[in-house]
Amino acid sequence: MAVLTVKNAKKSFGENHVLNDISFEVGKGEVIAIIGPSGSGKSTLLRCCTILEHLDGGLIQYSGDVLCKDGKYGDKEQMQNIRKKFGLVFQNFNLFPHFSVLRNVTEAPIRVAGMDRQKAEAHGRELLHKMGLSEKENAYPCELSGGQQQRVAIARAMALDPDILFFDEPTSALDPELTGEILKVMRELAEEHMTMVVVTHEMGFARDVADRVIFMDKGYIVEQGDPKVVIDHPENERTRLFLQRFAQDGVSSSKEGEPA
Amino acid sequence: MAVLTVKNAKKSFGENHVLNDISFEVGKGEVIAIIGPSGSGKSTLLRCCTILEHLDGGLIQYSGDVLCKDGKYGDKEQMQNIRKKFGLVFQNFNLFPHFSVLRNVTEAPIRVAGMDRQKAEAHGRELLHKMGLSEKENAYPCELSGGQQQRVAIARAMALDPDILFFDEPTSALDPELTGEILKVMRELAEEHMTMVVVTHEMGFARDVADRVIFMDKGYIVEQGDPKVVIDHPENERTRLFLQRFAQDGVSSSKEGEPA
Amino acid sequence: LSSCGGDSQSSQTAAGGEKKDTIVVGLDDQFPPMGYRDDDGNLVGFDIDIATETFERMGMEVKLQPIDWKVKEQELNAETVDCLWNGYTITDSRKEEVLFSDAYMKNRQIIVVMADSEVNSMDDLSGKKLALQSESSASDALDSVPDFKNSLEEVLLFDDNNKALMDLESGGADGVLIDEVVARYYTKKDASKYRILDDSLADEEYGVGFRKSDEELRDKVNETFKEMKEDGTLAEISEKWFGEDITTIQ
Amino acid sequence: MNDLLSLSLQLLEGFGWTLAIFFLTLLFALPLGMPLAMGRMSKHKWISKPVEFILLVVRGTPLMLQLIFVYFAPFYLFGMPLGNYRFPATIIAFSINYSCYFAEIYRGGLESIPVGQHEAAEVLGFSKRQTFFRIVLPQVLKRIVPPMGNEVITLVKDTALAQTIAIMELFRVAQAAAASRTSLVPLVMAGVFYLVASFLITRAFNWAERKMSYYH
Amino acid sequence: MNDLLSLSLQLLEGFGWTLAIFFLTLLFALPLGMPLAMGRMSKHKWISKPVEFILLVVRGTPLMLQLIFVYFAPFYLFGMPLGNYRFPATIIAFSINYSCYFAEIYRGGLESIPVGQHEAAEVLGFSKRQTFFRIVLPQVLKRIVPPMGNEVITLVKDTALAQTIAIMELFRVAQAAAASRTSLVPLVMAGVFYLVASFLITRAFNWAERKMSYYH
Ligand SMILES: Nc1ncnc2c1ncn2[C@@H]1O[C@H](COP(=O)(O)OP(=O)(O)OP(=O)(O)O)[C@@H](O)[C@H]1O
Ligand SMILES: Nc1ncnc2c1ncn2[C@@H]1O[C@H](COP(=O)(O)OP(=O)(O)OP(=O)(O)O)[C@@H](O)[C@H]1O
Ligand SMILES: [Mg+2]
Ligand SMILES: [Mg+2]
Repeated sequence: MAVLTVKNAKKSFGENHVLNDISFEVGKGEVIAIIGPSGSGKSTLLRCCTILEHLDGGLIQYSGDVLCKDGKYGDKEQMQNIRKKFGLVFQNFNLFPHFSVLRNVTEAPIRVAGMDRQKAEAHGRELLHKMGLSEKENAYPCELSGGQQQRVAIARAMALDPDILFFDEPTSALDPELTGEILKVMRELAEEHMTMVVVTHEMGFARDVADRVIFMDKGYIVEQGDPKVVIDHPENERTRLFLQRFAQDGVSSSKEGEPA
Repeated sequence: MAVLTVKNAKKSFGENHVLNDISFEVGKGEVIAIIGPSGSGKSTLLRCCTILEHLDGGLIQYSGDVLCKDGKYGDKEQMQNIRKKFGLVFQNFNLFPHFSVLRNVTEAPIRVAGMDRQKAEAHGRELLHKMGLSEKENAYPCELSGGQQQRVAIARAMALDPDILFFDEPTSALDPELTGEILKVMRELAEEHMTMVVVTHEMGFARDVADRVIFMDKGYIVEQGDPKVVIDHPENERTRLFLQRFAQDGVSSSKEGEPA
Repeated sequence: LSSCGGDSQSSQTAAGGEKKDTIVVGLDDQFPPMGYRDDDGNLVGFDIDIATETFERMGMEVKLQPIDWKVKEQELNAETVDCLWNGYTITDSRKEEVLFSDAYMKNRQIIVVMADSEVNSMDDLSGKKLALQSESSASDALDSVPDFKNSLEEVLLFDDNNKALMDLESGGADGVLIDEVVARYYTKKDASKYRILDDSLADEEYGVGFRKSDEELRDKVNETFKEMKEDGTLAEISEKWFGEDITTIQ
Repeated sequence: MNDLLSLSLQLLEGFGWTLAIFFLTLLFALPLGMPLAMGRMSKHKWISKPVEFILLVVRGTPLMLQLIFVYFAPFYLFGMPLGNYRFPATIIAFSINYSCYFAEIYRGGLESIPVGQHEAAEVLGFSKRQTFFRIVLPQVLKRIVPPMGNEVITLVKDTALAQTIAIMELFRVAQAAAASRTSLVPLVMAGVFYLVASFLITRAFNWAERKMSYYH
Repeated sequence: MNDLLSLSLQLLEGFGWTLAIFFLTLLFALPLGMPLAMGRMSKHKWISKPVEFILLVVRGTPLMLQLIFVYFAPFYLFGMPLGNYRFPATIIAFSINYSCYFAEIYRGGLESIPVGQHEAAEVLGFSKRQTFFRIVLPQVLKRIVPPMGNEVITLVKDTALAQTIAIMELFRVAQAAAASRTSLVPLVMAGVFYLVASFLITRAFNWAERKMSYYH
């Protein structure tokens, strides 16, 4: 069964139709990259999937549990139950600045999932170790580099053992040298068959790691499929135009086109 | 005669020797890319050249006019004269938020160079037109995208007709899609033989546009020369290690190495 | 206003409610020598001695309650104090709000000037500045002589007589209009520094203020006054504070 | 000399009342400011508008008037006997007044917490209550330390207004002493008390600021 | 009715003095706060420490005491006769007091301007003076609008303290009227005057805030 099913999702802000009939599924262990120009609705889609925004219409379902149907949401308890199934890594991390790294990771398991403190800390330390942050557990977020902060954010999201992880532009706030570091972590997660949906501008990452690429424009899914196909040989005119721009800053070292 | 000469430049912050014996020259119309790991002193070097920091020792000279010699600086007036010869584009732009775009560009020519307002505005409009910002002259910086802000910053720096322009990581604060846009502007400047010194992480740009690449590490110039040579076939071990990391995020689509 | 304090006197005292025969005396503790604090902070003064003696004779326990003089009538009517007793001048406008006892003392509003002042009479003050304590009977007295008031360049209202006299000494004011008894207290220390004009404003009388509804209490106080006059207690207390008997109870 | 000692003791006693007003006002106004701040920020106009009006009136009129009003209103409006209401009235008036000032400071603090903090907590499943007490409030506290310091110092000096309804606080005692001695010395001494109190408060707030600066 | 009219006229006259104190204090304290703020921020200890001490004393003692001190000190300390010094003394005391409060607000504003703004101006060749007046100050103004609003409202109400040295401002007039009428009505009317003034000031500051919000 699909971990996440989105069907005919619709969302407007006033007159602005941000999502128009979006449908896709994410299978267990799949890595999906969502690409598309600025303003195309990628972040809004992620925010709807993580209940930060409410859909106007359509269906969202996690492993068979309905979150919303035709824009109608379940009660608080149902929503709270579904929240345990996903994790979200924000673009600017949104770590809790007043908590140590370890406490950032353990607070939700202890307070929300009611986990025993000792167990939560053991699990938290394990996650931090995996992220290469063992020595930083007592540091505060402001003492960490951007890349380290992001790894804490990933550990925090993973601490509730979600079935699926969402990332919103995980590398765009980072110094280019750190980008490699964070992409390595995500590659490792992919190798462990973590289910992930990643909004990204890193074509290299999308091509190398994602199982499927979804290209969005103006609230529609314009094209989706195998990343090698979509990125290197896009069918759609809009996709082609978008990907051309990336050529400029050296994704494929090609110099053929000028930007539109 | 060289536009900029730096000889045996030295700078420490307390015990921290940030610049150790840096020497290089920039000829008229040359484009220099400075690359190197974080903390290697690139920004500090730029700040010393633009009199935001004072050297402890060594020489800086603009078109023959000495700015400092053995760490001794000229008087206020001399320094003010030399300031007219260079422009600096800050990493985070530092536009004046309370001035319109046009006023950001014309304020210094009018107040500092004593230019006639009408002439300054005509010149400012011309620069904005060149940057593709004609329609934005009455907008305020906060109403612009990152890329547009940066182009205003470039126009502001150019408004005093400097002999040389410094850039500190011009693209690292930008959305990747905008990076292409700004690199295009810089390519155009290069084609017009603007002398430029650019601290950058964009290897693609360094390789394609720069006439010379300087690789810094720990306050020393480790390697410098033709970009194709330095970037694709670095001689120095440290340079090699540094450039390997970039391979990961798709600069050359190669996957050979793991980061150190 | 009369709903609570209607019929009998002391039994209705809200402030001292626990005990039937406690009476709360409202006073200003910055009004020497009638009521003020001695160097140890104890409440002392002529009025305080008389009030204590009077109510003791009536078999009541006295509670002294310093209040802010600008809200004294409100305190009285709100039954937080049972009487106002602190050089409280009987005036027509106050009579509308307050029930007064017999006048127990005469007072004059006099004018104090510096010893070396060229001012010798009220007329000399025309075009000059006169200082006084705000919300006091001095200001009522001044209002009663509009011609004099209008001849002044400025009337300076201070929180207390102390600052008014300081203002006089430092040259800010040319004269201070002040209760005679108070002036005596203040000028006692440096008698040579000040001079008192021969002219004085209308004579006035001090009385004790009660709520309109407390006639019985007022009458009893009047009786006690007579008693104390007869047995010489009033004279004794007056001599202690003023060196002579200046009380006016017949 | 002996006189100065006795004067100091009297002032100290007055200072006791000053401190009592000070601490009780903080005790009530500090928490009370929070619901007012939230009411002011409410999306519902029928909550935010009345609260805005209350804040305007309380912050726009002198505390002295509010003291007179709070003290006498129960009697003059409802005929209730005041009994020993003097001190409670002082605390009520001060608490209302200061909670309105604190409310505006809290609002500034609450509005400066990035919405991302709320969202991060929401996605992790924290309840509204947990989000407020564990995530938002600690960060607000850190940000409001400087303006609170100013307000609290003002409170120390404002306690002098309690004399309006005949509380024998420091300044009243000093004024009475000044009147009977015809001297400004008691007032200057009171000034020293206020200064010391303000200084200690400044110190305490600096300490709090430092203590909370382990993160930013 | 006629009485109410005459009372209103008296209050209005008092309000004139209140406004005079208010505006003159702003006139002097607003600019005076700036050098104090800069002194406080100076790198030289022998400047910053004394200024810090002045700020502590002025902000740590009641304005009423400062009024008494400023008014009487020339005579009692130097034997100078006071003459018509009453109103000037009021303005001096208020200006000193408020400039210290404003200084701390300015300091907050100055410290919040990113160093990059100074650097950008420096690289472009602006003089220190130009940088301050053209680049920094306009941005500081925008940031200090909210705290200044609070302080200015406090000033309106603090003008009542001028009665300490016998200035016939609004509250003194109201109190005198209340005493001679044995009624609280004049005080309540004064409250309305303050409220209206506070309301107008709030409006003015909101307007300023909106006017400066063309950028952020
Ligand atoms: N809370 C909101 N209220 C109103 N409009 C919104 C809101 N959030 C997003 N939008 C609008 O929705 C559209 C899609 O925005 P969204 O952030 O989803 O785009 P995106 O694809 O993530 O872009 P980017 O690549 O720049 O992050 C934009 O036009 C945006 O202005
Ligand atoms: N004002 C300062 N005071 C003290 N140390 C400083 C200061 N500015 C820079 N440094 C130190 O100087 C060293 C070089 O910093 P610099 O910013 O020049 O590096 P960089 O090469 O520009 O790095 P990045 O790529 O991260 O921008 C660092 O160790 C930094 O901590
Ligand atoms: Mg987005
Ligand atoms: Mg740098």
